[in-house]
Amino acid sequence: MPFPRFCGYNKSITGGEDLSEKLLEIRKLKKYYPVQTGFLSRHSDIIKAVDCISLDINEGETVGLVGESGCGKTTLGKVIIRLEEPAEGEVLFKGMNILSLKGGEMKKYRREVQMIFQDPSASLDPRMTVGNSIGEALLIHGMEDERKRMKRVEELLNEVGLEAGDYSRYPHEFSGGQKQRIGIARALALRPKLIIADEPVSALDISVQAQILNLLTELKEEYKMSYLFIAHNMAVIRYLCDRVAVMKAGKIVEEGEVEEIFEKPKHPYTKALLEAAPVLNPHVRRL
Amino acid sequence: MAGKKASMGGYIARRLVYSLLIAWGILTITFLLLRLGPGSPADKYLANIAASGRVRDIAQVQAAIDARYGLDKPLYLQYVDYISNLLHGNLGWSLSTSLPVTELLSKHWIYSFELIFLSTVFAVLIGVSIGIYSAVKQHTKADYAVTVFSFMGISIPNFWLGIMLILVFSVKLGLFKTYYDTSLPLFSLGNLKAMTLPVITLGSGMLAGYSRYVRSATLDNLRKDFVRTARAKGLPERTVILKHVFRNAMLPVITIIMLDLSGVVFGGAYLTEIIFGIPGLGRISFNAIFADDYAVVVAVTLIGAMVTLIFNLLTDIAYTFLDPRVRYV
Amino acid sequence: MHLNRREFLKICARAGLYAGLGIGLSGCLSKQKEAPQNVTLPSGLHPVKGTYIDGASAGDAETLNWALAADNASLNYVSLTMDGLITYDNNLNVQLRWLAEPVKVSGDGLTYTLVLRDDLYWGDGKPLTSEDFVYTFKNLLLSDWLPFNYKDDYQEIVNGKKQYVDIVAVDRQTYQFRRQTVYPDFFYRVTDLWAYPKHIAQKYEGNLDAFTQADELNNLRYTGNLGPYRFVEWVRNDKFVVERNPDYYLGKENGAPFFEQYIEKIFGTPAARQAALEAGDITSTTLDPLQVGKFKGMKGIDVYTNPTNGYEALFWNFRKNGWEGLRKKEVREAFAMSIGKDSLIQSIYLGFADPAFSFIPRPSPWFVETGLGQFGVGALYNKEEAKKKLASAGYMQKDNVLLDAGGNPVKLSIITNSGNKVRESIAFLVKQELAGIGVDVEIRLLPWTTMLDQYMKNKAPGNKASGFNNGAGAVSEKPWDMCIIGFSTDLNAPSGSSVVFGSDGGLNMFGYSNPKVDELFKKAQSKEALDTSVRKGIYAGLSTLISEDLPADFLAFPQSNIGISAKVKGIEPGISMGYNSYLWYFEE
Amino acid sequence: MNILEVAGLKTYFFTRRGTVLAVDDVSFDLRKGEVLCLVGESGSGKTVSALSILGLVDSPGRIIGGEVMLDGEDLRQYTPRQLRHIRGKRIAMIFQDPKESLNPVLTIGEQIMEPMKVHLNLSDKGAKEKTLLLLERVGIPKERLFSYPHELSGGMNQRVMIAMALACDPEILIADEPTSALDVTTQALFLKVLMDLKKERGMSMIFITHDLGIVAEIADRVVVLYAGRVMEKASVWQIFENPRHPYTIGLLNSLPDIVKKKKLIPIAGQIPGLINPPSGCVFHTRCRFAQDICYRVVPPEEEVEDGHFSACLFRGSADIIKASQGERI
Amino acid sequence: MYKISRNLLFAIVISVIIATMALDQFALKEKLLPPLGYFYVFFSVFMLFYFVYPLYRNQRLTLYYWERTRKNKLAMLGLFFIVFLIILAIAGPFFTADPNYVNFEEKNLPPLGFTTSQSVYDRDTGSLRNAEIRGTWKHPLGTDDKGRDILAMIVSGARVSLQVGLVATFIALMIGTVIGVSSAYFGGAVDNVLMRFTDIMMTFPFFLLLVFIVFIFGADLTLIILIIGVTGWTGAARIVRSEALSLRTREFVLASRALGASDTRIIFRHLIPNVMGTLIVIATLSIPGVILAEAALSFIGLGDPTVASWGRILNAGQDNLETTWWVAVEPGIMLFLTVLSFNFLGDGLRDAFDPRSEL
Repeated sequence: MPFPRFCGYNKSITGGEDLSEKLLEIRKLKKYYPVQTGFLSRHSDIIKAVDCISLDINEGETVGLVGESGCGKTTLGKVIIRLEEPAEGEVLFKGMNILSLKGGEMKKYRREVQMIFQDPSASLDPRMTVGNSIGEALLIHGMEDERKRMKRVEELLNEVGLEAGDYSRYPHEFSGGQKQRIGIARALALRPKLIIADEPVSALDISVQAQILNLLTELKEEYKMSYLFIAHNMAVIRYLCDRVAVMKAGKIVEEGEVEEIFEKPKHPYTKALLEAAPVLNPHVRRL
Repeated sequence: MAGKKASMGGYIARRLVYSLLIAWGILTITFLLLRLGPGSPADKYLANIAASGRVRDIAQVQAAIDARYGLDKPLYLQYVDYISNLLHGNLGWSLSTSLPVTELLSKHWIYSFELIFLSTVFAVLIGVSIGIYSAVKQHTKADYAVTVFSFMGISIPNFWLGIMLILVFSVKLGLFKTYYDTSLPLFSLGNLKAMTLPVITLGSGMLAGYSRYVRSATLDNLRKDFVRTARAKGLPERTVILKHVFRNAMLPVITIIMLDLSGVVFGGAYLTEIIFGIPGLGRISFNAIFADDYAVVVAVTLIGAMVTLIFNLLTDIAYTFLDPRVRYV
Repeated sequence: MHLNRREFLKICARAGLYAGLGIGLSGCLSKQKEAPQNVTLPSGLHPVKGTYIDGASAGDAETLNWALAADNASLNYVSLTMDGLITYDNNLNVQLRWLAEPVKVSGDGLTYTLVLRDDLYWGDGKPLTSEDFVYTFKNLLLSDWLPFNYKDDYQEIVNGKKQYVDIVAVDRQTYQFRRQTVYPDFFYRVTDLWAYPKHIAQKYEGNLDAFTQADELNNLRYTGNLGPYRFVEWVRNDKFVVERNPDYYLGKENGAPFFEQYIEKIFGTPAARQAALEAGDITSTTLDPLQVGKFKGMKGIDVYTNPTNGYEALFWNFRKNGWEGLRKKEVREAFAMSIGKDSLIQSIYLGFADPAFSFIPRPSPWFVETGLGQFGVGALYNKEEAKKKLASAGYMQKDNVLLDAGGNPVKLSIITNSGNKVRESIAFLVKQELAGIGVDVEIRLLPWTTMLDQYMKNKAPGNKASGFNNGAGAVSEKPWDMCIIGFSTDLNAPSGSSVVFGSDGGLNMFGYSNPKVDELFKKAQSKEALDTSVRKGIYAGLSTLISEDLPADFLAFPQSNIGISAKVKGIEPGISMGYNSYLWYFEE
Repeated sequence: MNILEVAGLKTYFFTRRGTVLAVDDVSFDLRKGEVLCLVGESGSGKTVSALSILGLVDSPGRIIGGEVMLDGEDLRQYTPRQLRHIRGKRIAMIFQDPKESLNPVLTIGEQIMEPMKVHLNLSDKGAKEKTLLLLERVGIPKERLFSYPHELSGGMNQRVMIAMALACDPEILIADEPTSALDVTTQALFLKVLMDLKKERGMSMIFITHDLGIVAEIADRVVVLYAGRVMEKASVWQIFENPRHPYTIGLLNSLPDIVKKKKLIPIAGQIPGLINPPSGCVFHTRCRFAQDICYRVVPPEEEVEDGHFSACLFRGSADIIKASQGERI
Repeated sequence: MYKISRNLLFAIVISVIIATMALDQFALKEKLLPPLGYFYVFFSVFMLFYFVYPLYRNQRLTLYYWERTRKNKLAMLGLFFIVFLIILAIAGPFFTADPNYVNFEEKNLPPLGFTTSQSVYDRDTGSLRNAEIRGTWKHPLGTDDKGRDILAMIVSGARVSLQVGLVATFIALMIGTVIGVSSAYFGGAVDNVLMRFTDIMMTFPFFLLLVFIVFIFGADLTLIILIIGVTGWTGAARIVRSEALSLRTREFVLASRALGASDTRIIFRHLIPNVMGTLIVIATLSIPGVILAEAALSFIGLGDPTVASWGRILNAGQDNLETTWWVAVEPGIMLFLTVLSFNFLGDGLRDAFDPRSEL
């Protein structure tokens, strides 16, 4: 394959000097999973879920991470939020390596980076009221006064388009789209700087997808956040993102401004992805 | 393909190693149980001597007998002895029956085996069929009848059921002998007839349980997409149920049946043997307990555990053939 | 399903309390009749037919190697294949079996001569000789290596030293025991033992392990023509099967026994046993009192009610951790006076028992009726009188509550083994009766082992091992006041009960001590007691003394009920009902 | 020309909580050789409609009204046995999740051969030959015949499903969201295989999807479903260029496009529950143009132009036409 | 805030109980309560704090599951009987006679509406005297061979059965939960050791082990309960472990971790409440097993002889099934109905808590 394999931060690929402030810098990150194949041959196979990835996210920017299932995009998200520990590499948040954070510092970091999950039904504790689920973040981070907490949670509920009265209801009383709104409210509770959104709309119905996409866009302006938006749907990426990184088998094969990538994809895999995506126009039929 | 075989072999090997580990744990626990018992082998003779009320100096006799049985050695040496004896097939001497424990058990296991085997066959055959039937006919009267019947079967204390069966069928109606006649050859017609009531006693609870498991497993599988596929293919309903649903439903049921073996079946067989006077391992160990014959009790416990272990192992291995998905685990 | 550890009350083993054909070692009167085979067969033929199945209770035998056996079932099994030297009929008259003539006791009471029949032989055809008996005694039973239970029976104290009596073979059929001290009951000791074939037993001599595990001794294939049946199989916890012995020495003329097979079948529960009898699956079994009415009304089943040699009694704890009141005779009397024996027998035994006042039961030749303190019956069943006696001992009543000297209410505990329903009931009845004199009783039902280990066994301070009687200063681990327990008495030689009532008796767990009682027991085993009438006087004195001193409140001599298929003929009911069972037969 | 006609179909689910009106008065027809797409969100009744055609609705669901005419014969009047001969033979169906839709304990070869043996009475050998041909045609190496579903990727399994569906050369293929569990690139390859086969064999096809992109790609005609009812029926061109129902317009407006970035105008609110669906027009709760009348009157399907039906009372209103054209940037 | 105060309050209450117990054991002459009594108090307090109170606090959820359970008629039937049984066990003794009161005058009375004939042997004539006995209102269910009122015994037996069932199950579940949760949460070597140990325990035939241990240590109700609890946790441990394992990777737990929740918080606020449904189901379905185990133990003569449990009455009655049948039949029926009720209820709860049927 003629395309260069690269590891490390290669500015020539992203093109142009980047002057805006960097919020998150990922450097040569690796995460391997051992696979047990036989009884005696332990750890003989390794899945390279994240294989030497470097990526930046600037303040106020939405970076899309696109790739097919199993390419390691979710793992990358989890490593950033430290739900998984990487094998190698660095993750710098505002210049601080988060992989070495402990205790109080770690807790601080947790306030800054949050995650929205794919499956709105699975991401809420079915035995907890919506209010408690959202308020949990506040409680963990020191807001112990229940009345204050309730007020803040009600504000959040309003912001994501739900009602204050939903506070004491349980997840099973909501539809998928509403649950995703609750998930977003929970992520927002601590006013984070960066949200990792892991396929937040792919489990939703079309008519609701757009609601959530628009909500995310609005909230981004309001909270002045950055997004790392993980998705497999190219159209959604194009709609939401400023920059996009294309992942395949644990590696980033191409990265750049959205328009550039969509108009002039360089890597064959990116091209394949774009070509395979159906177009909303019966005139452009390929079959 | 070669890789698959190797991984399957590896899986079985891993199960084997686990089983050995568990077996070792079982041995250790039984050893401790044996030592927990207040009785040493000496106690039997001592009791006899003390009972005469004439000998005062028991301590001396005790010491002599302890020495003969190696009980004066440190615990770890006794443990080593115990394990090495077991490896030589020596389970000790049964004081209450005057036989080597190995010989005693080798004479009597067959009765328990027959009871458990027949009950299991009875329970599985009927339980599985009514379980499937009731699942297929979900929400019908037949289904409710099976459900209520199953619950009753699970809930009826089998020792009580046994007594009632004897009272009604043997004493009042005279259909069966009131006791199990060991002189009939095993599995002969007369013997099978004598087994009827015990098998019903032990089997009814199992049957009811299995029918519940099978029903819910069948229902689970009936909802699966592949059943819809099978129907969409135009297969006859019989084929859909028997070929597609049944095989998948039986996989979890087999595990449950095996798990039952240690909990339900051994306990139930124990009581059933006592009630019907079947001289199987349960009855033997029951009598041994009251005769302070701990070697037998521990040996039966050990065998029960080992049989369960082996059956679990066999189930695991059988799984690798029945369920192709397991081979990669 | 009795929890009794059978071997404990092995004193019972000396006089059978058996189910079914109480074949056995029933004790007897010393008067030996030179009884011919008093076979009074009805006219006509008794073809050999059928299988006799006796339903037995939960406990199976432990061994057929009889020297090691301590339980009734084992001895019962063995006795089906070996008769023994003598047996006793229902009047406790001696019936000769292996003996050719009655035992000759020398005039000084020191030499016992036994002459064996000459037509007895072992399984391999070798004759049974006096040498076998001498060998069995000297090299096995009385040896150092074998823990034979009855060793002490053959010991005597000569010049302060314990030694075994001497056994000598006189000729092929004759052997002698030679003592140096007189022991009138010795007759019963020498006549109730079997022998091992010397040529087989020799192989295992000196090695307990080998002897215990010897296949030839653990099965009964050596019994030859020595008994009515031959061993077929023994399925543990299920059945013991023997078949008709065609060579049986007593069957030469009439072809006895008349059953093709005899089976002892073990049942898990009494219910199953009785159901089997009702259904006709077995030939005989013992019946609970409650069942008797039903079976008596049943066609095809005969119920026999026989006396036994056991008694149930309420023992007091005389030791330091028992209530001190019970050490006072008035209190014991008061208690005994308030427990009505008639109502106890009516409601618990449903009439199938005799009231007991002493340890010697009615069938015993040494039983006397006159002179006994009959507490709990008639005039001596009187709670008001009892209260007066208590008051005289310093225990006053207040609001129907008995107070001790310190003014505290008297609360006593009564223990018995759980699982024995009769004793359980007795405990409740005693509680009910004692409540009538203001005593609050707490019943503790204990598993047999717990009861023995923690309540019965005692040890003196500083003593390491605990035993059933460790002397006057010893106490049990846990305190108790009263205890319901049963013992049986050797009908022929009640002096054996000194182990219970003698101050240093090995089974005197209760701490009872009365020099007069000790003395009488000693007397019963002395030279002067050789004279039967003297001995009778001694036992009468002992009975009276015990019934008055109340080492225990004797409650009842239970009777046993046996249901037998009406097809079985030739039965002579009585205390040793099975003594002639080889002559029983089926009649259609 | 219509090979299949569905008229006034009503399929309700009678659950404990109430009756779910999963499909309520749905009509459409399928012409020979065309691809008809049923489009809708979850709960719109598209899958239930398809299952109703083959009579595969499981309890507690029941078809309570309407006709399903296959070549002029009403399948609803068929006995189960007759219906079985239609399934897999004349009408085949493939499902959403290939892994779930294949029986995990049977080899794929066995599963493909099953319908042939049932409907065509082929021998083992004949079935195997035909299976190998089919496998080759859908692009699966023939040594995979003895593989189990879990040993194949999702795309491969979906091809197995096609092979199975085509085993008896059916006239109609119903594909229920066959690509939604697949990755984009796999989806593209799969659709290619599917469309090639369709053309090759001249099958008619009902394709169920929620992805309007796929609709644009493969459909000849489109039925838009919402909450168990038909909203709009038209050719694919009409739907994309001249939608005449607010729901269709809303859907198109809420989809981001891969070709260029556009503003999204979502449909407000949530999909209604089907136990008590909104009165009148089911869409009125979320419709921007809803008037009072929409709350009361169930709009009839009416033809707005040639072959273009819309179930909106205001299908011709200027607002709607403007919305459909003007707001789409 | 309330969480801390609740734990604190619980700790205080428990300390008071423990202090009272210590005082009772070592200082007081008259014992206030037997050891099992303290156990029972502890159990009730625990249930009040960590079961009843949360149920009350989360009324909406409670109501939701109640509605789901209520649809199952058999479960409601079972619940009805269990409530009846609990009322019987608590209030019954105030209305019935003393179960230990013996009256040999009234022994072997048949239940109301039945007659039976009994005979007593007359030693003098050697024959039997027969008498017809009729059931009386005083003893509607008859009496046993000691004249004890069977109704009273059944009522006190209900108490025993419930005690055994609830407390032993409670112990087993506590152990099972601790082992299951720690095994799932700590993983690795801890998991391996704990699960192998569970495997070993699981292979032992439960009843044989029970009989053996009870025989060795003596038949005391407290001990029997403890033994059943200490040996009966394996199933719960396995189920809890597998539930906890699947919960651990569920997104809401990840979300909580991403928020910085501590391990304890995740275990106590997410894992355990979510396992709770399963636990309640396991509990309801284990209780009948435990009750039966105790009954079987009593039946073969290894039960606590001082306690009138149903198994013991049954054991006492089984020898005379044909004459005084009611002694064995009545507790047998109670046992059967109780076990049936718990099974009905457990099954209903399982359906109600089944996540598959949740929307």
